[in-house]
Amino acid sequence: MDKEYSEETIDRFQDPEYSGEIENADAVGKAGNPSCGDVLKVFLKIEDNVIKKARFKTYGCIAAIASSDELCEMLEGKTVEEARKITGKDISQELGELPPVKYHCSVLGTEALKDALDNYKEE
Amino acid sequence: MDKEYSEETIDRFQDPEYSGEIENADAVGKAGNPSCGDVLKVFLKIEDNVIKKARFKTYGCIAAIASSDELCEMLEGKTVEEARKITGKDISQELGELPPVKYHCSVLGTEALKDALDNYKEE
Amino acid sequence: MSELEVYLDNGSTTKTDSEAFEKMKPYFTEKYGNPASLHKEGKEAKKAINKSKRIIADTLNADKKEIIFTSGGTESDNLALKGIAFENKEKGKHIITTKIEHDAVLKSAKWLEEQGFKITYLDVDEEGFVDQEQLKREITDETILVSIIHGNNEIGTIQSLKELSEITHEHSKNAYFHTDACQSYTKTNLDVKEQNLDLVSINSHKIHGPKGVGALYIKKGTEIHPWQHGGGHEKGMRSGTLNTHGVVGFAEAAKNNYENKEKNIEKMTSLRDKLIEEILKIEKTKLNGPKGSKRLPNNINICFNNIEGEALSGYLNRKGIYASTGSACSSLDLEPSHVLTAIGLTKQEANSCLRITLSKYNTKEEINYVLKELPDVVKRLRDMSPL
Amino acid sequence: MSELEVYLDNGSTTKTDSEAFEKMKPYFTEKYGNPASLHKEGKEAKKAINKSKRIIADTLNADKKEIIFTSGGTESDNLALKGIAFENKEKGKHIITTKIEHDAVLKSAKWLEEQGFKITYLDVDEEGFVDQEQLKREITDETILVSIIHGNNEIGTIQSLKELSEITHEHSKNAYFHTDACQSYTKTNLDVKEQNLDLVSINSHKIHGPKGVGALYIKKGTEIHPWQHGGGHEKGMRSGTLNTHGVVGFAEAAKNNYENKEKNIEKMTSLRDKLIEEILKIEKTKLNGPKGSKRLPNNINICFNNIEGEALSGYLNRKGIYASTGSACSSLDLEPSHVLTAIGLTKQEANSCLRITLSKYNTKEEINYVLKELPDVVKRLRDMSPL
Ligand SMILES: Cc1ncc(COP(=O)(O)O)c(C=O)c1O
Ligand SMILES: Cc1ncc(COP(=O)(O)O)c(C=O)c1O
Repeated sequence: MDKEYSEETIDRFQDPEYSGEIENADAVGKAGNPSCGDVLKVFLKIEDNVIKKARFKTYGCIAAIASSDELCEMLEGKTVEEARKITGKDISQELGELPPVKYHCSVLGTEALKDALDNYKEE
Repeated sequence: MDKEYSEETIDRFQDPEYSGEIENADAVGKAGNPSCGDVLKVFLKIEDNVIKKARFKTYGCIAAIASSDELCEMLEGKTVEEARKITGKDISQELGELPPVKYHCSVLGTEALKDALDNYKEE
Repeated sequence: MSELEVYLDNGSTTKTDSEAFEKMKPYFTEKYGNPASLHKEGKEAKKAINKSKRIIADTLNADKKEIIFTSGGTESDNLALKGIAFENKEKGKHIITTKIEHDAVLKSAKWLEEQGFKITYLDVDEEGFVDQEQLKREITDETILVSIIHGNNEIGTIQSLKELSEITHEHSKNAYFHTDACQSYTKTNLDVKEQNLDLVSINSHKIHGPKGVGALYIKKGTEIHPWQHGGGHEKGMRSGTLNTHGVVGFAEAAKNNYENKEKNIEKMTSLRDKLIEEILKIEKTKLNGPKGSKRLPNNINICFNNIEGEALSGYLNRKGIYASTGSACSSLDLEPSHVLTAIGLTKQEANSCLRITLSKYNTKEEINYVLKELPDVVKRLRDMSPL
Repeated sequence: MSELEVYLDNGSTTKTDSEAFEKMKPYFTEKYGNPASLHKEGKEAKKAINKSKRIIADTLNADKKEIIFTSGGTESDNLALKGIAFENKEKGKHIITTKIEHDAVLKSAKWLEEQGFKITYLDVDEEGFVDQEQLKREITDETILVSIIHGNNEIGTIQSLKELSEITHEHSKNAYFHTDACQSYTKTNLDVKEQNLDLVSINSHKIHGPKGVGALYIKKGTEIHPWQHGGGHEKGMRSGTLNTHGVVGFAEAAKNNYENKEKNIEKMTSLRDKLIEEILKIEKTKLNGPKGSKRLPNNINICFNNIEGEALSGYLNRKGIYASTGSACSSLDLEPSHVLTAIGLTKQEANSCLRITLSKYNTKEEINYVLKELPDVVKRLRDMSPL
């Protein structure tokens, strides 16, 4: 088995700063499926098209939790348009690169985000 | 590889007491072939049908040299008839059992002996 | 960082006994000869190998000549399966194994399937016991090998080897019976005569011996097709310069652990049962595998609803508690454990299990520490979960 | 007993360097985790494995990812031959090797022959050099592998790998080039890029590392059929719990011996040449293999007319001098060395050879002792001979 998490990944996993819910969130998105091992829910507070606050709830592995936390940090302060441009690769990079078999965990983050922003638009 | 010489075999090999020739031997016999790895020559001094002295010359491995020496020791004092009864098994036994792959070396001794005694008869 | 370090992954590998290590020492820089050599240096090594064989044979109630050394449990399993299959393919091409084997057996079986053998994978019940009726139904004279794991590495289930080998020998005139005993060796009863076993795989690093060495018991008269070819070591059955120091360490560990078997089993069982009892008090938890004497004395495997196993063991790791998980996320192929799904767990359940495996070195204090920390970690992860 | 003990069987196995042993120590009782585990204990082991890979890769001018660890030279050779054969059998079933391979390659080739592959065994000249013209004649696009030993274990001949691999790659679009470098590793130039090698087998116990560990270099992009199945270690190419302490010791020995390569070669070469020169002064003796830089710096192989090799080494043994022989009597199958007959020796000649293999630890004093004792022993055995 060949899997190596970066220190950044482990640190984020062990002390996630953004875990939690936002009551009355402006947008909520979800991705994943428990039988595949990961479910991610993202909560956003948006004012004037800018993400003021981002929080997550995640059922998943080390990479999933670290990716969720990284995503939330990246989101705060971004406009909705900027946020839409975040890719799995960006998240993985910020984490000091996820192991290839775990790359999909960062993609999951962008999927939950997309779901949230799509819901937001609809409002 | 599974080959274990007994201490008796090693001792005999390292300090053979009966190596040498007998000038004017009453009987001389030979067995083996250098390309098979062993050649054994046995020299006998026989008086009144009793083997008084036995010596050998051997080109061969540890088992061949030890068998030759053991054979000579066994021969001295035996009558020609008694000598004929010595088997490879007897020699191997006296040596504390040769490893199975080396058993043929003791048989070589009896062949050289037989050759010697056959020559002796002919005289 | 953490108060204590508690190693609870002994099903994966163990600390080498210091007695075993001491015995190994001279074979590195003093008695370093090749056991295959005729000179004094070689003889000394050979003697050590022979003595080690006798020790290992004794622990199995076998004969010295029935033991060959390998590089580990994986090689022993590979040799048993492929060696028996290739040796007996004229008699039949059917092999029976189970759905809860270690990958060393399972992947060997799959490979043999690619080579034209037919493999039957027996089902197990919800505690992991092999379906004996199915074995009776599937076995024929075409069957050349039945391979069943003794103590399961994930859920601890100990199979009734004697009954299984009896069924095997009664119902097929051509089938050999192999068991992978890497987890059970010195941790439960294992006796090749009483249990009528033809082949047994064991290894060193699971019983406090060094890594890189194992053994295969091959009952006298059983022919096996060599799988590693070369200089003809181990009577041609397994070529390769023997790992003298490894073998010596393995034998010493085997002796140690065999002689103290009852005491060790008692100690581990009591810690195991305390852990199981207390952990099951945490809500939404479930034990995998049986309770009592049919479970490996050192194995605990528990599902925690709504928690992913890798994350759980990751947080425990931070507390200095080293355990493992059958979660898909921790495996290379991203599939949850085939053993957990074989006993009927859903994928989600299988992804939320923690395996704790004890050794004779674990203490009550350590277990108390685990029991103090575990509920917090579980709570924290459940709070984080959206489910 | 004897004045001195002189170990001259380093081609068989070597003493572990004390530095290598020291490095191994912590991995038995402290850092004993499984490198495949995710927790801290496992990570530490994994780090050690990775570092070791980098060290070994550097000594071959290879990349870390191109190294996989095995249980020794025999396993590396088996994996190279069988792994390449099974992976490429759709492309062709022809393999070329030589008549002077170690049994690990030779017996693997014979086994593949039984499985339907066609094997060509190249001739060598009287010094043991492979017939390059024959290679050119025999190789086709059907050829999937050419396997040629680098430094011969019996007669010390060092092949021109670069030329041989060039011929291989030029004349077949499907052939990989493998070399068994167990004897030559750290004792002569070995560079996978310069010599254009696809697979290289090396092992630890021939270079003053521990026994039970080896490595196979597999050039990036080269697919290989796994031969030992299990948990998917080493990217699935070789399953089995990694022998962490063994690997660490191997790497340290490799580093040591690689860094001091020139110095060690110089020392061994000078002792070698002195031995050869003096022994050849004994009448009716003949050197097997080449002289000079195309001979392994530590190998001496000499025929003594009218003396059987096992007896010769047996008497030397008693003097505390440990060497080996290619004599039929010292082998299980009672056949004289296939290498000696391949270079044209008669059976009788092949039965009368002594192999002396030096290490960096041998001293001038030891060599003088050998040169003092050897003529007496030879005389004594010749006196005993009826030929
Ligand atoms: C049941 C079982 N069989 C086989 C093996 C493989 O043994 P090794 O790690 O020695 O290759 C293991 C351990 O990994 C095991 O638990
Ligand atoms: C050239 C060569 N190849 C392969 C081997 C086999 O290696 P091992 O003894 O590590 O199995 C040896 C040594 O025995 C050797 O000299």
